[in-house]
Amino acid sequence: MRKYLTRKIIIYLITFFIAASLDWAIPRLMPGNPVSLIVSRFAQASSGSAAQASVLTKQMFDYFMQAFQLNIPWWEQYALFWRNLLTGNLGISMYLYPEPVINIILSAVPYDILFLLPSILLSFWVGNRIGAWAARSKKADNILLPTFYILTSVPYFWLGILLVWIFGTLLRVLPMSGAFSYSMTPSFTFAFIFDYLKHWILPFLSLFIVSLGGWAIGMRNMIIYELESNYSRYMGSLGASQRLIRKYSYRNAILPQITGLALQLGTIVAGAITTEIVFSYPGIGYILFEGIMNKDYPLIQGCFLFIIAGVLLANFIIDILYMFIDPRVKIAYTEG
Amino acid sequence: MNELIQIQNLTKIFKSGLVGGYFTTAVDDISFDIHKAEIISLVGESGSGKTTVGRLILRLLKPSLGRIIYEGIDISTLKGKKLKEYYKHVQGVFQDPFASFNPIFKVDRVFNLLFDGYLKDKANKKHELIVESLEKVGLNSLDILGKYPHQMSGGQLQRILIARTLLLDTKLLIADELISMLDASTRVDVLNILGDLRNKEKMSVLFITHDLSLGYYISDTTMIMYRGNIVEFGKTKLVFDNPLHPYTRMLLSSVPEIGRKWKKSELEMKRGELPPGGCPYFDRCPLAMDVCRKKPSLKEIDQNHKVACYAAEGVKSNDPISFGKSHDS
Amino acid sequence: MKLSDRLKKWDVLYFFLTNSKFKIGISILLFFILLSIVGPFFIHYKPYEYAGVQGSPPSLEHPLGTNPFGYDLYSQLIVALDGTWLVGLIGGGVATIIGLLIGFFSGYKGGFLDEVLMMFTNILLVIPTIALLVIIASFLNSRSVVLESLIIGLTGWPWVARAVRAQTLSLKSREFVSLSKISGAGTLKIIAEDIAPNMLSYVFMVFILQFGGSILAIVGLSFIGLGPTNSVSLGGMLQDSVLWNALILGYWWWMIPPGIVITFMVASLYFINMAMDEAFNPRLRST
Amino acid sequence: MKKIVLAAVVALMVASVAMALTLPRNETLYFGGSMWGPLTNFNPLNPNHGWGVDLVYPTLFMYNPLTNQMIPYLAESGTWTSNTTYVVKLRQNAYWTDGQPVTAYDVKYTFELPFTVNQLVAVPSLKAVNVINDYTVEFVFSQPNYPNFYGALYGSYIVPEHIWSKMATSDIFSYANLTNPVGCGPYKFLTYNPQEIVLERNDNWWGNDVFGKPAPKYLAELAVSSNNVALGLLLQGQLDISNFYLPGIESLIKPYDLVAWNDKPPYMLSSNTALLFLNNSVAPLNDPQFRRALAYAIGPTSDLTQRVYAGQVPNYVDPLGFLPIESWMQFEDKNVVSQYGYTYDPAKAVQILDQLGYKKGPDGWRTMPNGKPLKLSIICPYGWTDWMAAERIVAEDLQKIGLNVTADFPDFTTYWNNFTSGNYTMAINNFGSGISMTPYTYLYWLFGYPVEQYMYNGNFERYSNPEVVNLLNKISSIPLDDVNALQPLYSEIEQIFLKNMPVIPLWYNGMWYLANQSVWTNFPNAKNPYAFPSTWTNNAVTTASLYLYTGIKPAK
Repeated sequence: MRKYLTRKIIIYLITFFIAASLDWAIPRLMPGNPVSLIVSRFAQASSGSAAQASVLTKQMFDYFMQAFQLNIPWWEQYALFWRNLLTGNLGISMYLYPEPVINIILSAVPYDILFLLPSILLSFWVGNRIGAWAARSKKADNILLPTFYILTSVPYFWLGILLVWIFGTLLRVLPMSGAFSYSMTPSFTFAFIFDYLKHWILPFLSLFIVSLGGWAIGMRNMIIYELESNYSRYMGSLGASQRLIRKYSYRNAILPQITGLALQLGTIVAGAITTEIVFSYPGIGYILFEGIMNKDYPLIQGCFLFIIAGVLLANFIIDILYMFIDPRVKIAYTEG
Repeated sequence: MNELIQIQNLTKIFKSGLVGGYFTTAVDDISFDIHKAEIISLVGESGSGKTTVGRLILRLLKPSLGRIIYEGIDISTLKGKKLKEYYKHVQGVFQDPFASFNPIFKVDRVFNLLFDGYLKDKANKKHELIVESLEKVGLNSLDILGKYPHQMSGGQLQRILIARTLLLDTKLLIADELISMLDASTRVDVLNILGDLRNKEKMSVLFITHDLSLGYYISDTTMIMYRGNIVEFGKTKLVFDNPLHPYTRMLLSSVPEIGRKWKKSELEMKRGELPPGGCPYFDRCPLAMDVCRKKPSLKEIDQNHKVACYAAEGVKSNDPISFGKSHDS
Repeated sequence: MKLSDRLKKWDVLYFFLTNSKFKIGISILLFFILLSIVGPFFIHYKPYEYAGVQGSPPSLEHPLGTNPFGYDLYSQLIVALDGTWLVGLIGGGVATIIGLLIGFFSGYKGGFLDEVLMMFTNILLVIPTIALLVIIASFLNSRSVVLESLIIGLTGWPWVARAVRAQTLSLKSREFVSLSKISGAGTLKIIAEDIAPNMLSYVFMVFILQFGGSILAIVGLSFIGLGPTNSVSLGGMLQDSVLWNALILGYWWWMIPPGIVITFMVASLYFINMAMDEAFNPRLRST
Repeated sequence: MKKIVLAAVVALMVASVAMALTLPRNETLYFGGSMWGPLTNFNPLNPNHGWGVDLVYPTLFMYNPLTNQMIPYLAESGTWTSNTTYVVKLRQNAYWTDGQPVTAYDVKYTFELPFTVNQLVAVPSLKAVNVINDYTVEFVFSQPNYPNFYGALYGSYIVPEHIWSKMATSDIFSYANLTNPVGCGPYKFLTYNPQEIVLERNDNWWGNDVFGKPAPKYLAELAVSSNNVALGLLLQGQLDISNFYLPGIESLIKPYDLVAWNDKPPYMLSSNTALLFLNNSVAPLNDPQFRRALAYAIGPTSDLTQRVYAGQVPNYVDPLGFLPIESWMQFEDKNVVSQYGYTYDPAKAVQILDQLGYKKGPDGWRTMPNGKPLKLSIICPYGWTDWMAAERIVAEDLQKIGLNVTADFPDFTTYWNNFTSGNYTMAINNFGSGISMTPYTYLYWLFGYPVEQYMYNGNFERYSNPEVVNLLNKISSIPLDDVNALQPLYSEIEQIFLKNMPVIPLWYNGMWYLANQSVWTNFPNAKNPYAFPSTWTNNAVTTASLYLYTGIKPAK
């Protein structure tokens, strides 16, 4: 068991190492110098006070080359990257200069945790429940399955915009954007929480509805496979009740679903970019989008790193959990 | 010479993993013979390596060390026609009848394969032969042919697989957990079919099971495996009447009812560290002695009764090693 | 043998023809295929040609209306449809082929190679597609549909590889394969009858899913401004309409049709996939 | 599940140190249009600063583009005491919020910061800043560059020396300044979160007697990046002033009773000019005659704005691209324009091209006179929908005269790389053509920079003409109000411009502005032009936006 753990940790560390190195390399593969962009942005911003000589622009250029540590050889940059990373330093944002990337990401994370996590987990939970129901009720299956398939086919943001239009613009029952009212500042008061929840509903729904279908379909198929499986037949032959068999097949079917959940966490963050843009929701997806739009490489890099680390961590936790939940894994690794 | 097949120093090591890869010895240097018209039970808990032995004999796995001799030839050298000839005589029925059928084909395919491969000359009598063999295992061909596997019960499927072996000149049948997936009522029927095969067709059967009572019911010889090693081997009656190995004794004192799981306490009673190269049962054995740190070999105690245990051999040591807590099976 | 084979084929075909999910799915799909074949005959404008009227609702002259720039939306939709097929074919095709090769190889060979390939797969799985697109965008003056599809394919295969690998592993150790072996069947026969058919249907289904997934992927990328830049696409139409406040300004005909087309196109593929799943896995069929 | 959510909510609440605050709707002015991401610094010396620094850190003067006036702000007066010396007298009742008076030392400190720290005040010819007494400061030049200096007077925020000088100079530029910034403006920095910045009125402001008290107690700038959200908020009255570009809005102004600058087209004031940059360093765009042919094919009047902006902006553009504001237009020489200008005349364009020998090849497109194929492309950043539509129309115009022109839409980075490195044939841009006190800023941006490998600041078309640079230098050394001395110089540049057409003006971009009257009324508009309708914190134009906040009134 300890061997299994060590092995897993080593594999995950290698994966992280390579992924993070790629992440580091990506902006450096781009043609042109990112600093020229920020210099030109600053030059434009200050053009109101009339023209500057290009000598001054060069000073600015040097200043930023130094500020972003781009004036040293690449291997030193790479070493520095790892040293900084290990101390939680992801560099400084270009677009939001001089804010450290880690601060920008950390200020967005609570919104992601509060918005994405409930959406993902609730859609997972409800989707699996409904899927299990569809698996045992022919009637429900015939209506639900096509519905789910249509739901998974809807582009996230299109649905989001329709929802905003219907509930926000036409009916005016729910707010259209933001994580809370603009008249509020985050505080631990009942009024704020209520306000927060009101703003949460539409983004939540647009993500929830679309991902619900996928989970339900997966669960439905898994359960049917499980119900037809040998041990179910065996249990049946031993006279176990249908309910008990269903309970067991649900338990078995949920395992691959959990793997799917862990694997999907990363894609969901990326997928939530569109939802967060539609609702101006200040999460990581939104930050990443701003980073992409403004070619803020340190910020993009930081967001990716965050996503990479998150996905790997989720997978690792699932792997470890598996070891305890699923005896098959245990046997596979103790027996070879 | 009535040995059908000889297993000599058979060892199978699985390895896995890229990083921190490790080896697992599934079968550890075992030797035994299977005689003609003999049903031999291979009993062990899951993970004991018993299925691996079956798959090795069927040449679905290659041994890491040791040999399997059939008609004087090491089967690992068989290829092409020779291998086909071997399968004509050595056949298997697997644990999971549902998985044994390719779901996209009708059940007829298992017979068709044989007629394509071995029985081309009997193609004209194909249908009668199939019907006949199905009848031998108590099936009505009308209920069977032209159907998909998923339309059948496990008992039916398993019997089809046995019927299939009857079409060939099968001398050895590897029956891996043959009845573990069957419902209780069918079990005895299938077991009886095996008995009939031995008696009428002079077929030998390697009956792999985790269920001691089934072994007792059917077999001539019983072989107990534990962690890849044979710990006791002998005529069934001898083994059951006079179990020599502490593991066998533990099994017998807790013969499970059908379908009942072994209790955790029975399986996982750990009483110390397993010494490398020592007796595989060391950590659970109430009789463990210092000498057990070296692995005992299989020794004949009575005629037709072998055991791998110093205590059973009568080797006296000092007091049994105390693990601080007395074992109570 | 031949007879049973034919029966089997007939059986699956029969199943398809009577399966309502398949019928619905294939009808929708055929409708869109027909639309992209026949549709161009009724195009009177280039996608970005000024059609004379700005922001007019659907009419006989402009079946899907025009947008505020005066572009005929029907023309845009039909042209975009072609691009969408291309995205599905290339994106889905590339992902399936690479995934199939890596997954099969990894699962079949096992051991060290398996570990290396799977680690590689996992690394690609955690690097978002957007990263690659951002790099490529910075190298090129424009992004074509083909290029975007290739990128989607090149980043989409890890899912396929994992699935195919699992399938290969399970097929390889399936007892019916062992049974065929001890029945004297040759390796070729086993691959042809036991592995391939059980895998092909699966691979085809994976392809269909990737086809749909690629379409959704490019729509999502378009929305965040990383879509194809040199041709009209369904996602691009949606992005334009969103940027131009189409719904609030009342141009529903600009925003709704592309979304519906995407949804039903992808859904029809899923329906077909579902029907295939039932056809090839008789257990899923309703009895 | 619920427990997890609850726990997470609690965690967030506990973690957030911000106090509970609810802005009263009838005392808060909500607006948006210049902030798209979260606030990261409130440092007035960093050009990347958040919105609202102008309201916390006043400038010496304000500039009102509507009246073309410099208005004393922190300064009481400013006079040239000699050709090279400018003396500013400060208001003696101005105080920082920590109680310290605003003095000449603060001005000296701000203006003497090195360029890397404070680009906003960089005036190359400034020799010294001398403190005469606590409230008098003197600027000494070798030779004043008037446009630059005036720009700095109304564009540079004065920071308190007694606080900022405690920092090492090298740390100043990257200072975030987000905790209790000490300013001396009408508003105080109150709070911020990822969605907005909030300022609170300084009720004891020294300027209340001078400028009047601003009406809203709170100003909240919203960070909204999608304009459909902005439009929704505006229509529902959750946003009072929008400086977003909201396409298609013309149809909603009347039904929703919104205030735009004009109540009929063009609805918006003009704010800058979008131009077609022709790369003067590549053939055939290095040929002035060829460039003039293009100008005739595009024309100063076309249906471009109608098709793209549908009445939001004027349907013509000045042939020189001068903004229709007094400070610029006073220098446009009508004779020069009528003599050397151009009109929309595709036939004339065709005639010029035929004369020059750009004959049509077998594929219908014109070739180079030597028979080589001629391919041109226009670029603008992908996703800038209105620009993309405009670019397609320009491409169509040029295709009509037989030129093989494609409309390309690279990503912004690629666009910017190509644009600044000269790796393009034609491109649309407007970055330096904004409103100012003098057309000099516009012309300097277009022609003032010597051609180098990379052009970051201007002259992106790479037009080399020492004569123009010489003229611009002369203009910069003449006081802005000396029209008689300036006019001949401007006429000369205008003549060179029109004869050569290094760039072609395309359309006026609007000063996007819409207001919802449900909470606040009396918004400025063409009939009541008391303030420039901008909430953008752009040093050039918005320092006079103070009048916007003092001029609006609560609806009830």
